[in-house]
Amino acid sequence: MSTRILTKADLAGLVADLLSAGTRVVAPARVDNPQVAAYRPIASFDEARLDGPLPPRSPKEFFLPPTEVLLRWQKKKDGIELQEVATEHPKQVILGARPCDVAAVEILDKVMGWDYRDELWFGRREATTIVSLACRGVDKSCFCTAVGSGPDAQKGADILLVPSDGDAYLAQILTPKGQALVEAHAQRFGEASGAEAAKSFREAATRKVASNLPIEATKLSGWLADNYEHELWKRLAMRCHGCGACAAVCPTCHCFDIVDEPEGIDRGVRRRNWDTCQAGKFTVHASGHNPRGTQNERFRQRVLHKFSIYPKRFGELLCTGCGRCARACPAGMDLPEILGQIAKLAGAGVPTGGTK
Amino acid sequence: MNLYQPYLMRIEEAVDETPDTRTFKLVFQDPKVAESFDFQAGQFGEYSAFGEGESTFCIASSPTRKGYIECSFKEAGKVTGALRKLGVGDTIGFRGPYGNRFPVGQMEGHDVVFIAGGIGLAPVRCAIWNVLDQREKVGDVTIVYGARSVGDLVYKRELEGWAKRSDVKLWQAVEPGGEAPDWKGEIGLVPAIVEKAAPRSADAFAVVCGPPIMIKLTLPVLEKLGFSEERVFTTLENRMKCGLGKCGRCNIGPVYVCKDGPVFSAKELKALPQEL
Amino acid sequence: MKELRQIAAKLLTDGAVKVVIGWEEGPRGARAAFVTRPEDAERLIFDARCVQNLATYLSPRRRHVVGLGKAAVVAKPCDAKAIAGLIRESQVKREDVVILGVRCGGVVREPTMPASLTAETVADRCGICETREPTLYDHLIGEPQPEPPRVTRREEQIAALMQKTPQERFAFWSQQLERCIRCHACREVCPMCFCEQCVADKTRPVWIESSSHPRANFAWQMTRVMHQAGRCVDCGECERACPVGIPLNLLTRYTAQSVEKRFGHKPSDDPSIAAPIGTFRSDDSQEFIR
Amino acid sequence: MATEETKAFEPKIVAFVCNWCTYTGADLAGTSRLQMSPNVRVVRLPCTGRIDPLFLIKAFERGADGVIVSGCHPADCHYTAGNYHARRRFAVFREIADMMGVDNQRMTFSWVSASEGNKWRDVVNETTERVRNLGPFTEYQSLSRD
Repeated sequence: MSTRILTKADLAGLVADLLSAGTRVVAPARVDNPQVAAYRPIASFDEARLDGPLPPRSPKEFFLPPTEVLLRWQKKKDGIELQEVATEHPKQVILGARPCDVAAVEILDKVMGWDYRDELWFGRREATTIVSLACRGVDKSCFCTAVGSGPDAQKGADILLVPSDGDAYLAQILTPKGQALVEAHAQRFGEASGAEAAKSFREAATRKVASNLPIEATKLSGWLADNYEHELWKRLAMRCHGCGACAAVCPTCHCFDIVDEPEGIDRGVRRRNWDTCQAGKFTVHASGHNPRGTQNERFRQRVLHKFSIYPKRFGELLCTGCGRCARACPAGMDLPEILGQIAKLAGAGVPTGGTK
Repeated sequence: MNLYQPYLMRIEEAVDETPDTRTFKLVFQDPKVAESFDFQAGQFGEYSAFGEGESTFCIASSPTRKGYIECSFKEAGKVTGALRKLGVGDTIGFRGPYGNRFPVGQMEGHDVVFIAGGIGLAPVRCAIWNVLDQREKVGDVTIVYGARSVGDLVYKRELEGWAKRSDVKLWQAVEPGGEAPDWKGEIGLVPAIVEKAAPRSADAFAVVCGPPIMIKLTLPVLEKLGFSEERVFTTLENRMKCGLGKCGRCNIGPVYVCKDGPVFSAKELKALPQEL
Repeated sequence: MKELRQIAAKLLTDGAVKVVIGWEEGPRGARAAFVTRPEDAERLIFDARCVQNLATYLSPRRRHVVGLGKAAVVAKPCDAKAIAGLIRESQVKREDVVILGVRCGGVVREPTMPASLTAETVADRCGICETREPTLYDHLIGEPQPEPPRVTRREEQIAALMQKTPQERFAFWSQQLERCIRCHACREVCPMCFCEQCVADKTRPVWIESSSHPRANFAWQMTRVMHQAGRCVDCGECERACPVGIPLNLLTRYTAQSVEKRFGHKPSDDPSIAAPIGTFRSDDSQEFIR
Repeated sequence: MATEETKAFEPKIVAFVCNWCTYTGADLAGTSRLQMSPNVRVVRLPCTGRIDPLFLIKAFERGADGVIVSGCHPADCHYTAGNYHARRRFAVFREIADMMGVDNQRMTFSWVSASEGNKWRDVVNETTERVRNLGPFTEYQSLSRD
């Protein structure tokens, strides 16, 4: 599709237009701690920090909230009455999200849509237009290039903004939804220019990230599937606490729990809550038997799900290389480091030798 | 209606199978759902006790019996504890049917062996009745069922009925020490009884369900008897939440038990990581 | 460092221990190391980036670590307090662990930071810490250390918070706990959270809801801090582990202040000193009881 | 509607009391026909030592505007020392609650013996009036996000 130019002033204007039309705008923004940003709804463009630090949490919560009501029930004289929850959602625009975060949303469409379609997920998906912003690379823990993506990846975005000359962004319009947004606010978008600056931004960012982890993680699934009992797993997670902070901040981790909560003696709600395979109780049977009894096994599950199970089932890695898990880990578990180790081991088994 | 919204069902009958195991006969409140609801032997559902949560059990009645479903469960936790407190006339929630099925159709013209331990008889019972309701379509029917003690045997009335039938060979067993004074069945563990029963294995099908250790020890016996591992089926009881292949909980190796299972052939089971 | 590596290697060579738990250089700064071969003792480091409390790994619920066999653990003074806590509460037997005490001049806030201590970089807890060396150890390693830069950021924040009305404090914590996602990282990293089954995971009955709404989050943090009262060694790990940046140490520190004020108790690495909750004096102050 | 709006706020107060002293004292207050505000619901437990701070949290979660914890006077515990343990526990808990913004005025701790029916009446009436003045604990009750 086409390319336009969007100046910072016009972007501010676009946000104002959207907000006044009642659209929720979610962007990386300041929170009380000045070192930290978070994706959150903003009340004006001033609150957004598009160039700020990487928010510790991905924006997946705007599609799969940490806790959400699935239904409400109430006891009546002649039984139970159920109240459904809405699967339609008000319009929102996610602005300035990183390409790694945005790619995750499209990856998750697969699991949310195969066979049974999760309307709660897709209700939010359909109500959302995603305007991503190419990233200059955050730090040494970034490895998006190793998972077949990149700091300027388009996947999942409706519009991709790339910093260009001065304070303008080159806007690549990628989907009909993106096109509709541009058409509805045509006066904010100008004729495309500054393609050279945008190109060099993209190249510099890609170079920066690519040097962090020069492997092809897409080629690990065979080794992973064949080496379930490998020595590597037996000592891999000694330092892991099993806290699941990695899963909480991960843009692609989507496992959940379903719980009932009474809200009085005759009524209550059923919720789904984020959950994590890193918690011991995740798989424990009612009998007390736990098929994944130790942290090493649980960590192996996390790696396998992302780099073997999901790709085999859905054709793509369940990882976008954002590096949040490594940054969030209080114990120094480091997924890029582990992938590097696996790539080295897999070297012999991977015919194309995508490992160094 | 979103995916997680259950159907409401009325408890028509409640039978205590053992001191901690109960069977419900359930009828859909909405006649339209009752009309259209269909399932296959081996499928499961998510049953809810409102206020406590959902629990996963197979459908224990046969798809040949229309208009209702049955489930049997053992009190083990929060939800099963709450379900056990419910009785005739109470409302529970049901989502399903989910998962794959026993290949009942393929069994036509062949001998079938059903092997179960404890509450594991529930999913097998579904297949048993499915086959017995079309008895003429299959060859010999052998049932081997064991429990820890006489008191732990479930579906006692049906066991009596099967014992009386001339077209069913029933082997009942309890573990040593679990027998009552008037116990006429076998004493021993299920794998040993299967070996003793030694059903004809040529082209025969077997359906096995019970505690993980029982399944683990029974499969080699069947192999020894000459059963093809492609014709031996079991049903896995992983912890599940959604039943829809989303929540990730039942994932082992490359499979989502709730979608690719719960029924697996012995051959498929061998290929899975030993995370059972 | 040389001394530490030599002792670790010797312990492993002699078979006195099967694993030495210390720190190593990781991709994002110092992190826990599990050294099982004498030649790997070279990996061990100790400097101001060794933030993590390694006592957590001695907790019996860490089955995969326990499975390695008898452990030696490198312990800063605050880590030694946690080990003492585990011994005091019968989770670890003194003779089952070899403690390699290290003299400590404070650590930085995050293991990713450079190892230089300034008022800006020093961890809040070290800014008030008065313990330069542990008293609970089998080997004491390192040169005497200078006092870390004195900072009282946390104490000032607490004092400011306590100046406010309860309603304002409630609003403050509501806002903070709005972010909580109930991953329980605060619990999992805590050396003193060793329960086989946490009350937050109980289902019959559900005392603390597992959903991450503020109602449940309040119940969780109030309970967690209550269970830590008089037991918390102020290692700061709960706050550091929190992936959403909730200032949990304001709660644990305030509780420690209250416990000290009321019962004269400070966390110590002497396992024979009883924790204040779980014991009592018949003349305890009861000004709040009618 | 008009009548609802003018209806005065009646606080809901949950009292957790020990079986041996305060419960008997409350019983005495009742059998002595002492006038007390009807806002207090009594939950009887074996001993104040059995009263987990979670009970108080749960009470607030489920709509209580105030709570009372009451048991035997020092040296009078049926189990020798349960009340001493409780004293330490609640000394700390009320400060944690205070730090988190749960106004300590919503919590009453008292020793009421089996013979102190009058004291129980006073504890009940004073607590009710104090909580009435504070108003409903809407902050806590509205914590649930949706």
